[in-house]
Amino acid sequence: MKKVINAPEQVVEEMLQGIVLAHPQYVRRLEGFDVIVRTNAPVAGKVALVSGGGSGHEPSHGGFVGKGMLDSAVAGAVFTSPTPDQVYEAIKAVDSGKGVLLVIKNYTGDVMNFDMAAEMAEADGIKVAKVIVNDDVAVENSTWTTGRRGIAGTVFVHKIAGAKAETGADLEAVQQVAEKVIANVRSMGMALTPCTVPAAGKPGFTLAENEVEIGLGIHGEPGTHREELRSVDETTAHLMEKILADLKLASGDEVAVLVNGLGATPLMELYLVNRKVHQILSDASVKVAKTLVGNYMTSLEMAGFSISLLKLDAETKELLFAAADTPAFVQA
Amino acid sequence: MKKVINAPEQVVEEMLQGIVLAHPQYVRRLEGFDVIVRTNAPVAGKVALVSGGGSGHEPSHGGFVGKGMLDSAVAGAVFTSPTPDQVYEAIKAVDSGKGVLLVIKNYTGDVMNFDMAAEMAEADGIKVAKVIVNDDVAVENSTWTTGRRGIAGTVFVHKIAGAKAETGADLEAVQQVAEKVIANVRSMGMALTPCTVPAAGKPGFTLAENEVEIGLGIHGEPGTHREELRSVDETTAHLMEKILADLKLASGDEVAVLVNGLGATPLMELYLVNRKVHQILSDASVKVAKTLVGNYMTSLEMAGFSISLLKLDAETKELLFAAADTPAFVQA
Amino acid sequence: MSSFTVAALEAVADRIIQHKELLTSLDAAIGDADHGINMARGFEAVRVKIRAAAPETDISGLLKMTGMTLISTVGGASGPLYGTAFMRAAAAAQGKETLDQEAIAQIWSAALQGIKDRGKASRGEKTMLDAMEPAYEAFVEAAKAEKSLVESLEVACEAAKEGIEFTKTIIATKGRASYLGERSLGHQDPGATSSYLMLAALTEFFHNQQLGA
Amino acid sequence: MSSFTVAALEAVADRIIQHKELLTSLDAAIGDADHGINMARGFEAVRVKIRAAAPETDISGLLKMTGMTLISTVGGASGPLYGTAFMRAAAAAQGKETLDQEAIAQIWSAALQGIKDRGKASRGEKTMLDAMEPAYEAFVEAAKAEKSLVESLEVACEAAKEGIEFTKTIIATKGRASYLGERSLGHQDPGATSSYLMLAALTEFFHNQQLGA
Ligand SMILES: Nc1ncnc2c1ncn2[C@@H]1O[C@H](COP(=O)(O)OP(=O)(O)O)[C@@H](O)[C@H]1O
Ligand SMILES: Nc1ncnc2c1ncn2[C@@H]1O[C@H](COP(=O)(O)OP(=O)(O)O)[C@@H](O)[C@H]1O
Ligand SMILES: [Mg+2]
Ligand SMILES: [Mg+2]
Ligand SMILES: [Mg+2]
Ligand SMILES: [Mg+2]
Repeated sequence: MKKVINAPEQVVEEMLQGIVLAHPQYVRRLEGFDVIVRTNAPVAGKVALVSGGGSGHEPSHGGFVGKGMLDSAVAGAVFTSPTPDQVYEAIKAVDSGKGVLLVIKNYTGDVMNFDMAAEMAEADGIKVAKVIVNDDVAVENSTWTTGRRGIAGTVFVHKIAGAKAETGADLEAVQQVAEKVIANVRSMGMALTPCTVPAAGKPGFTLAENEVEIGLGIHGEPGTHREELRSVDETTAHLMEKILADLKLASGDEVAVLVNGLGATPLMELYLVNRKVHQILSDASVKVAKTLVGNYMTSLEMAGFSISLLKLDAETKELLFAAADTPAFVQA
Repeated sequence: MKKVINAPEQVVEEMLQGIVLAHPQYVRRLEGFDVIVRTNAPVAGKVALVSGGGSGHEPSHGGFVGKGMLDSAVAGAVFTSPTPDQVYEAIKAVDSGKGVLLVIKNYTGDVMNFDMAAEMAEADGIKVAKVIVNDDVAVENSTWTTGRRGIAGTVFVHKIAGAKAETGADLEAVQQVAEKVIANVRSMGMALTPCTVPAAGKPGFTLAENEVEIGLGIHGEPGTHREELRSVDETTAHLMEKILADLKLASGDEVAVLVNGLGATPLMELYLVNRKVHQILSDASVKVAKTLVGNYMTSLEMAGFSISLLKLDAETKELLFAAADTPAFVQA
Repeated sequence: MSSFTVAALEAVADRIIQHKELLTSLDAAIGDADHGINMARGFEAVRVKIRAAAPETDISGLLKMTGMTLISTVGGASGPLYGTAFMRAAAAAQGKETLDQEAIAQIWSAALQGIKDRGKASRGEKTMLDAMEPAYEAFVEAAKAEKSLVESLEVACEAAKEGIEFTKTIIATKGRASYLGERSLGHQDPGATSSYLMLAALTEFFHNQQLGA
Repeated sequence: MSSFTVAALEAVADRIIQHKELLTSLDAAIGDADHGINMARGFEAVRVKIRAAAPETDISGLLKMTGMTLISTVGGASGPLYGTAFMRAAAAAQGKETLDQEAIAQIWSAALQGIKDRGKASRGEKTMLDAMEPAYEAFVEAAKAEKSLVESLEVACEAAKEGIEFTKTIIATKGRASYLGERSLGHQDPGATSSYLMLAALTEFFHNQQLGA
């Protein structure tokens, strides 16, 4: 395991220090907690958004704390949902009285820990609403399981619900638009290499020189199956087929695209993926209103990528283009 | 070699297509050339900036084409300086009559190819000025060689000279501020893994499980020496020592910091580096005006990072904070 | 009773910490390679907490301390689940002064229910419940059959072990392993394994007490 | 003369293309692993261009075509260097209708000067010049000693080979390898190697012409 770290037990703490030192104009640390909040939290008259999850997905989630996106990000241990007390502190720190929306990715651990935190905050009289992101179409018979996972599509939820909150909308309205994004975003990913949780010291799985994992999550979990590495056009077409089978776009629809790197994939390759995504959408007469290409929701040093498509309507499109100013996402 | 590509010969062409499809609001392709220009090029009344180099450094350089930074980026084959005819076309496409500044990284190939292009453009009556970035302090006795290399510090040149050009300054003034940045920026990098040029199909070097390369460039070249992987704090201190020995900062000085990922290093680790950089600067009573952490100048899928420090004065500081709007760097 | 309970909890904590790597590697196969890390982090904190507990802390108090500590240090799925289990156990232990067979059955029942309430899973979904529930049932059965506490625990341990084996034969439909579909077959569940380990530690602890004390 | 020159240039192009991997791996050791890729890309383009050249194109025209093609397809350091060499060669070949010993010496001299002008390097800096210049000097020497064209070329080839060996013994002070300092010791220069390969191809070509034609 080759990592640029001091000690596995210190990575989260030291990373949070590094983030705050890098971006003092955007974020500050909640003293004593693994929680990052906007420098000016709580923002008066605004519903607050709290997200988070295990660490190792940077820039998610701390990188999206700032104007027009999140008010707080809670950092768990690497790939491990944060504990309820941490989330509870985040909620308290950012609530301006207008209520707090928790953006949760659909993993058993995240759901339970955020639920417990919500109960604690509600006991204090804080209005809390929750949305659960489940954009990953990799898992097929998800109805009889825990449901689909939340992966990179979450970034669109942060962006759009965050923009809605910035308009002064109430908690219900912010929750509603977040639900709308969730209902309209689908993702799927693949990996060329595994990743290594620092404290584990060895990779979660191994892949042969020509093997890839298809349909995997963002925690180094194995995917739905393995196959031989194919060309970028073939792999992209395969993932797009799965996504489009679920999202069901009609000619004339408008979407936002996120080609997300998992950590070790060169931007060059992500642009190759993007090229094919656009070709497929163009062939289907689907219009692309906005494209994001880069590392938005990573899995440590995993090589691979995911594709997310968000079907837009007038409201979500406008909010997607609204200004945002955070360490990892700035839009004028 | 595991890469998400179609064929090695097509990567640059397809990448450029992917970039333009992703960011049509910012950039367009110069038909028939491996050249990306601002959508609205030539921008009237503004000195134009042209940069470029081999591909494989994304988001450099195409990602920095837009308002407040570059007017054009010329993409060579992977890690290979673009040819003079391509640079010449870029110059012609962006010149508004106010002249063109070429930002060249100090590699024999880049210098010669851009020189030839400049001669061609000057023969057409276009005013051309050149600056050569040489921020890498790794090479010690550089006086009797080709001089120091240009690496990630180049991003500061693009940002600051680009902002100057946006003010309507003339070619000489833009060149002068670029020279000032070059005189005040120093960088050094290290790598944990090599990278593989697609057409070569195998890595440029190999490293043992516990070995790292110190002081390497951004083209997969070997560095100045190898050593055992040390802690992030130790490695950072080592690189900072080299940089500070050359840059000579005094207590009270103000700097900008760039902790640059080489492609496969998790942002988590870059933030650990940043933490130590700030500690060292703080101990030296040096103020950090701005910090960038992320993949700005990469080497394909190389794991590793570089640190760049830019000593600021009133002018460069103001220009550093000026608005910019490009695919990979946005500042409100 | 306090030092006895502390010692019992320490035995559990030690066992988990010793098996950090096993649990992590089981989780690597069908999860995200953190179960051992999470549990060890939690039980290290528990060990510190209970060692420092005031001597007058009762059984319920120690269980609550354990539950709260797990909730605030483990994270992931297992943190809230085991944390809730210990919190419910604490509630059930209120006023209890000895850990006899009946007390243990009541406390265990509450803990089990806590896991079900929190995780909304049932047996056969490839989770910790597949070890925990048959073990609990075997324990109650053995108690009914007038077996001793240690004997009953040993029977429960066997049932938990069988439960682990059973998890290898089924597809996960709860937790992170459920995303794997058929690929989860053949692998034993990390949470079922940690449940078994805790129970085994407790059984050995009572066994030694019986011999030594 | 046109088809003769085309054939000679094709021989050079083929040789470079055949050694793409060798040149790339030499460049991997002390550069950026692209010299063979760059040169092969360039000479593939050259091959296409000169094959399609109008039959009346003269020596100078073919050399110019080669130079321009290399400049616009090779990139890196070697593109402008070899490109300039062929452009200067073209200028020196103006009006020449046969490639005799004297013509070759004049053309070669101009090409060599082009590389020096463009790259500002001199012998002993671990570049292509360390093969090219001693080879040129040996050629001129041999010609003076009344050796035949092919013999002179063979002598030049030997000198180029020695030049390659010499590059192993020195530290690079020009080009990308210069950043390596002492670490460049022991490795042969890729550009010196490609220069030798071109010369060897040309020598063999003239040798075969002499025999066969
Ligand atoms: N809904 C659930 N009910 C009961 N146990 C569960 C449930 N979901 C997951 N588990 C248990 O949690 C274990 C995984 O714990 P852990 O790895 O610490 O959390 P995470 O899956 O969040 O990484 C699984 O092996 C399983 O036994
Ligand atoms: N200034 C120079 N003068 C002459 N030859 C040079 C000079 N700089 C580099 N070279 C030659 O160029 C070769 C490298 O070419 P190539 O790998 O194609 O370019 P790059 O170094 O830009 O990747 C070196 O092996 C060396 O022989
Ligand atoms: Mg986990
Ligand atoms: Mg090169
Ligand atoms: Mg886990
Ligand atoms: Mg090279």
